[in-house]
Amino acid sequence: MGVQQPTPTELLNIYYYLKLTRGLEQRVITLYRQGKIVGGVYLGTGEEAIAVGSASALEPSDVIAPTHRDLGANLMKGITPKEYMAQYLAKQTGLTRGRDGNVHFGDITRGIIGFISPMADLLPVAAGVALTFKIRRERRVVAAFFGDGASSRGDFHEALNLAAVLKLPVVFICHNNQYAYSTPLSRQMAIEHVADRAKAYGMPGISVDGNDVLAVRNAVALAAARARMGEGPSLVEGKTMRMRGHAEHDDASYVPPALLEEWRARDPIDRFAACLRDQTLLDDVTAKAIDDRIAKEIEEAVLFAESSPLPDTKDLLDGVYAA
Amino acid sequence: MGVQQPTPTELLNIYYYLKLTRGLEQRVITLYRQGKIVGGVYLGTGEEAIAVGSASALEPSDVIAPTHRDLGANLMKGITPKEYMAQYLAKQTGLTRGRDGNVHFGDITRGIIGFISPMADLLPVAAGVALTFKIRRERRVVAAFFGDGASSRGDFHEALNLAAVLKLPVVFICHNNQYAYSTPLSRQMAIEHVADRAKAYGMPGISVDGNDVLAVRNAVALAAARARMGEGPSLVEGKTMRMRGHAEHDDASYVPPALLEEWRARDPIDRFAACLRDQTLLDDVTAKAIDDRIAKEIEEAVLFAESSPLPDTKDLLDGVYAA
Amino acid sequence: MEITYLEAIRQALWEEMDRDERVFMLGEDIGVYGGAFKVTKGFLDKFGPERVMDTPLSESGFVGAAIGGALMGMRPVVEMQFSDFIACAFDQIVNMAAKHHYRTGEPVPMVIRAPYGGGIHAGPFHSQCPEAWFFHVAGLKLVAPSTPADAKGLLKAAIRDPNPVIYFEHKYLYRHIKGEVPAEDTIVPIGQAEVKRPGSTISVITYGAMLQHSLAAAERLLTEGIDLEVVDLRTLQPLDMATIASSVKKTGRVMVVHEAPKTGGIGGEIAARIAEELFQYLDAPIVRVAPPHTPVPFSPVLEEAYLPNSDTIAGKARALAGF
Amino acid sequence: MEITYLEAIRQALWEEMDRDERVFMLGEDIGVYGGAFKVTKGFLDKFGPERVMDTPLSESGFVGAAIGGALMGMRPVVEMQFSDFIACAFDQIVNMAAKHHYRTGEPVPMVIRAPYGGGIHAGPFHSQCPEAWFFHVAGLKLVAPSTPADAKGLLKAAIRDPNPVIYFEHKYLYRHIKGEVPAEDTIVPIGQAEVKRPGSTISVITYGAMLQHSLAAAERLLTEGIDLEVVDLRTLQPLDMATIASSVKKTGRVMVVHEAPKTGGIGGEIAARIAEELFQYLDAPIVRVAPPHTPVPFSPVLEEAYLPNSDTIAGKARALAGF
Ligand SMILES: Cc1ncc(C[n+]2csc(CCOP(=O)(O)OP(=O)(O)O)c2C)c(N)n1
Ligand SMILES: Cc1ncc(C[n+]2csc(CCOP(=O)(O)OP(=O)(O)O)c2C)c(N)n1
Ligand SMILES: [Mg+2]
Ligand SMILES: [Mg+2]
Repeated sequence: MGVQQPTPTELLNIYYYLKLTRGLEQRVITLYRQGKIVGGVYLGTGEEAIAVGSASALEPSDVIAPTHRDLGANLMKGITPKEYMAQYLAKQTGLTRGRDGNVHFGDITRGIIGFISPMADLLPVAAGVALTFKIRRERRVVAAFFGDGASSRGDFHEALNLAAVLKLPVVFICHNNQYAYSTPLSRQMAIEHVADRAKAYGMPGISVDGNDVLAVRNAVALAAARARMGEGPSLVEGKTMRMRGHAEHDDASYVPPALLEEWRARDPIDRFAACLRDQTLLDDVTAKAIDDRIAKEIEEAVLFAESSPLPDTKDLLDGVYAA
Repeated sequence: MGVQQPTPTELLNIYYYLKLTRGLEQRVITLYRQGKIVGGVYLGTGEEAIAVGSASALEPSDVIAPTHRDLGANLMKGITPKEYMAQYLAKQTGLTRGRDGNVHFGDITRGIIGFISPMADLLPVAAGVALTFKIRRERRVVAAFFGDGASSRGDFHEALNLAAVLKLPVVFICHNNQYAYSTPLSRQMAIEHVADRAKAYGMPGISVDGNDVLAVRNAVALAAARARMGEGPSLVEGKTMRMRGHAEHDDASYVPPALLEEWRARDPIDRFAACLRDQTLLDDVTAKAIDDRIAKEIEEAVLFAESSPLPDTKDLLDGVYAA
Repeated sequence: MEITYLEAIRQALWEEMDRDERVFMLGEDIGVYGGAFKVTKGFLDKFGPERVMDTPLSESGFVGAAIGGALMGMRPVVEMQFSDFIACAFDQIVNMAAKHHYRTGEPVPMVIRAPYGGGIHAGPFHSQCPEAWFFHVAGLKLVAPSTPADAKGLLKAAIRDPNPVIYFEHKYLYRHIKGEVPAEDTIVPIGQAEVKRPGSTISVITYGAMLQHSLAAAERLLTEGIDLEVVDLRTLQPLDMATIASSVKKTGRVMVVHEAPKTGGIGGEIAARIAEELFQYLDAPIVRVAPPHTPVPFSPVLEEAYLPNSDTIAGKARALAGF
Repeated sequence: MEITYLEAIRQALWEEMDRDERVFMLGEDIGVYGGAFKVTKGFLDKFGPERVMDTPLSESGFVGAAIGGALMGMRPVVEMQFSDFIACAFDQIVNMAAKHHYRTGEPVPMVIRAPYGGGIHAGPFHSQCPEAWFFHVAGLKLVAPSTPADAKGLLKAAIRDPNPVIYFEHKYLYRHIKGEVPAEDTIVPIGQAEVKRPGSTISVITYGAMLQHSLAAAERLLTEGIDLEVVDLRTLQPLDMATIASSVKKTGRVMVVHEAPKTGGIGGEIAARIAEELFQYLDAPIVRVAPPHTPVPFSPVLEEAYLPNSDTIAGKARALAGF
């Protein structure tokens, strides 16, 4: 199975989403420090290549089950910066209308299963979405994300096993960012590669450089093609590093600074930019145009969010049940 | 690590327990048909070599976490035929005093974690027992049994991962008896060997002929020695076949008769008897003496159980909480 | 024609599967074997393996998968082999399924069939009544029919409902009661209690297997001049307070009867609501009849003492009538 | 000296770890990081990695492991990072831990620390009050302290108790309240409520964060001639009905206040028991003040409307006093 290489337009699109993700998250940090954010802030800084690379390998009709580090994938599936900002400000215009917070949002009509807190809970759900595709003979795929820590949970196991036995079209994608909150990988599992967990299920497992957006894209595209052809699920592990605290309240002092330095040098966006420049697909002018566009979108988003109404308490009881 | 080969006495002891297990279970079948059993009957017929072979590889201070197919291991840890029969008759003298049924019994003072229904629940508990040994620097090991079906549960995954990360002295032992109730292995997992699941945890996984009691003993002894030396857990898979229904109400008509025939020819007790006879450790006289002893023990057990009192309803509320 | 409670469930499933191809079933041993209680016998042949799906032994996994199916517009019906094992899927039910619509506005139309209850000598792990765990969780609907007609009509309603519905089907009733069932495609709406026996002395509010015992108690008390009104809740969530209230206003005396342990059972909520909303209509204390705060004992003699029956109900009713 | 509620918990843990080497701790990020709320900060240095154990992200696994430790005579203390994730360990708690002593007579001395409750703008997955789920389960004890002194004394009691105890520690109270704590090794016995404020008009029965709101309401009502008696349950299971009863007999009016949703909450049981056992002492309907049947909303404006506070409590008390 060959994978189509991205066109220049697609490459620039990937670049745009990488930068938009980083930019939005940077802006959220500022808002957080200004005390404008409600609740915690969970960022994918340094891990954008996994979210964006994976999402860029999907078809529009495919579905994602993101984690809290996958803003990039959400954006590519159509979540707007405005919705995202309004969500972080707990406004009525946020994706959960103030009922849930931060990265806990989704929209199944746009192909996004809304993320919830309990780690790995979305993986069986993703399997069920894929099961539906299989039953309906739709050639659609689910990309289901999870962290290294989440891979210790029973639901990870049950989901991957179920998907493998039923040959469901899922690509399970791991952000192996070396930590689960303060817990390093070595306290999470006694193996080196999360991809090796695939062996327990009889599905392919592949480890890629998670800071290389095209490597991620390629691996996910291959796995998705396989899934689409009815050959079942795969596990793709992107090796990366959580570059900030678990959430913004956490200074991550438990992470050796040298480790962060090492990974900072491998920043996925810098690397991809350099690669685009090498291929002369990006120059200062284009880069600036993209940056300007993003800056504008972000400021519009903040403005939108800040000027949006709060939820109305008269709706307090609404929507618990579907009618 | 070498494993000590069993002495002739030990071999005959193994033979005795294999036969005692089979004999007791056969008797329970009769009692069940006579309508004397309360509730369902879960048997290890044809799988005795895994229970007995494993338990024979342990030290007296080791602990087991059995499944519903491990009567042999329970007996070797000191459960008496009388207690077992009284348990099946839901009598006050049963191991749970009529509060729980059939194979749901245990006694931690004899090194047995009481089995409960939800499959794989005992595996994390076994890890915790092993953790205690580790904390206390006791050179003891836990043998934790489970079925092929149970290996699909999240608790299996969480237990094995935890044990591997903390390097706990556990030997995880799988009865791969090809079925989980009516569900064949191929609908349970997309791999051939349950032992391959060990790869996900970074622990050794080994598959043995589960109907060869000495092969099981050897594999478990090696794994136990490893665990005892602080090198962490292992997974040992015994390939076997469930020779009866899931429980006695189930005629297992979903199992191809040829498969049963094939496995009947590999009966673990017949094979072991032949091997003992080959080694001239067993002859007709010894065999008859053992059979007679077992027959007597079983009849005494039935008598004991039948003449035992029922639980007293005045105790209905007792024992929910420890004082 | 009178049919059993089990047959009524079977018919509802069959007709809904036939009527709506979005309906499909997931669970352990529901295919070839037809389910532990044979509710789905014959379904595999009729509807094929993609709509009658045997899963690996993983409750959390297949409940999660059902949620995924529901999000994609399917109508999954999950079978728990025993409702006791719903504990293994608890997180998916209370955190994922229950809260999804509230957070996202997306419906989660799915049914979890939970064979529950005691009286079958099955002990602490195959007899539980877990409805109260879910009663406290916003976003779930709970039904618990007591007659074949309600079993059929409520299962149809549950399958057509856009919310996650837990359908508590009582194992004891499966083959113990028979009744007429309307020939046509009749729905019993979720949320409507039914007065199963009008009376004037005491309102007995009950559901599940306790309905029959309450009706039997009513028969016995008639000669004593005590005329029980028996209200069958049928739906537990949402509670039909209107029907309860009109009965209480009529009788002024209330007994709540259920099979789940009294402490923390649904009876507490019912009594509390009556004590708050209908205080002025009460002529006597609100009495609850329910088992004590212990696990369900295995031994028949203990279980009989544990479960309410027409004797205990009649006894309490006598005392209450004389208050 | 006044200390915070959090510091009181920390002290209790520290002193018990120091006093009894069987006490050890398991959980996510409790070691180097000192726990998500920093309750166990400094413990790793003092007690070492075998008594302060970071686990993989697997609640069912480490709760199961704690059960294993308890069976071997250890005194494990498990930290849930947020009580919401206790749902992931539900089966181990209700099926394994709770029923073990009843079945086998073997004690299971363990504590699950469950940081719970809202008011911190943390949304549906980090604010839940899950105590009612466990209240219905025989074999568990539940405590929920409201002051630093009770927090310390009850945690010591819980650790020394031979049963599984869920210790609900309120996240909002951690740093929001301070109080004196007895210097000596003082135990607050499990099972004893305390009248935190004597009064004559209405018995307010409450626990957790609602104690402070109830006391504040009492202060405000004093000038209106309404004199609330505030009963702090402290232990939820077993309920101290004696203390409740003597208060109800004194006032004849009852309000139950809790933060968990009203439907199916513990308040139902309390109201029901009063309605059954103390009917003749009641001068007015039993009122419950508790949140509505919805998830905990994220947005502060919604959450404020959702949670009871001194306003809502005072308002309801006024109406009740005037009944
Ligand atoms: C079941 C469960 N337990 C605990 C938590 C608290 N928690 C939130 S994120 C996290 C670490 C997750 O690690 P990983 O899966 O590696 O994802 P990462 O945050 O590193 O991207 C923990 C422990 C949770 N959300 N769910
Ligand atoms: C969590 C859970 N789900 C379902 C069941 C019902 N059940 C009892 S045994 C069994 C099959 C177990 O298969 P396996 O683990 O292979 O053991 P075997 O019976 O084959 O020895 C099932 C589904 C259960 N006991 N626990
Ligand atoms: Mg991580
Ligand atoms: Mg099996």
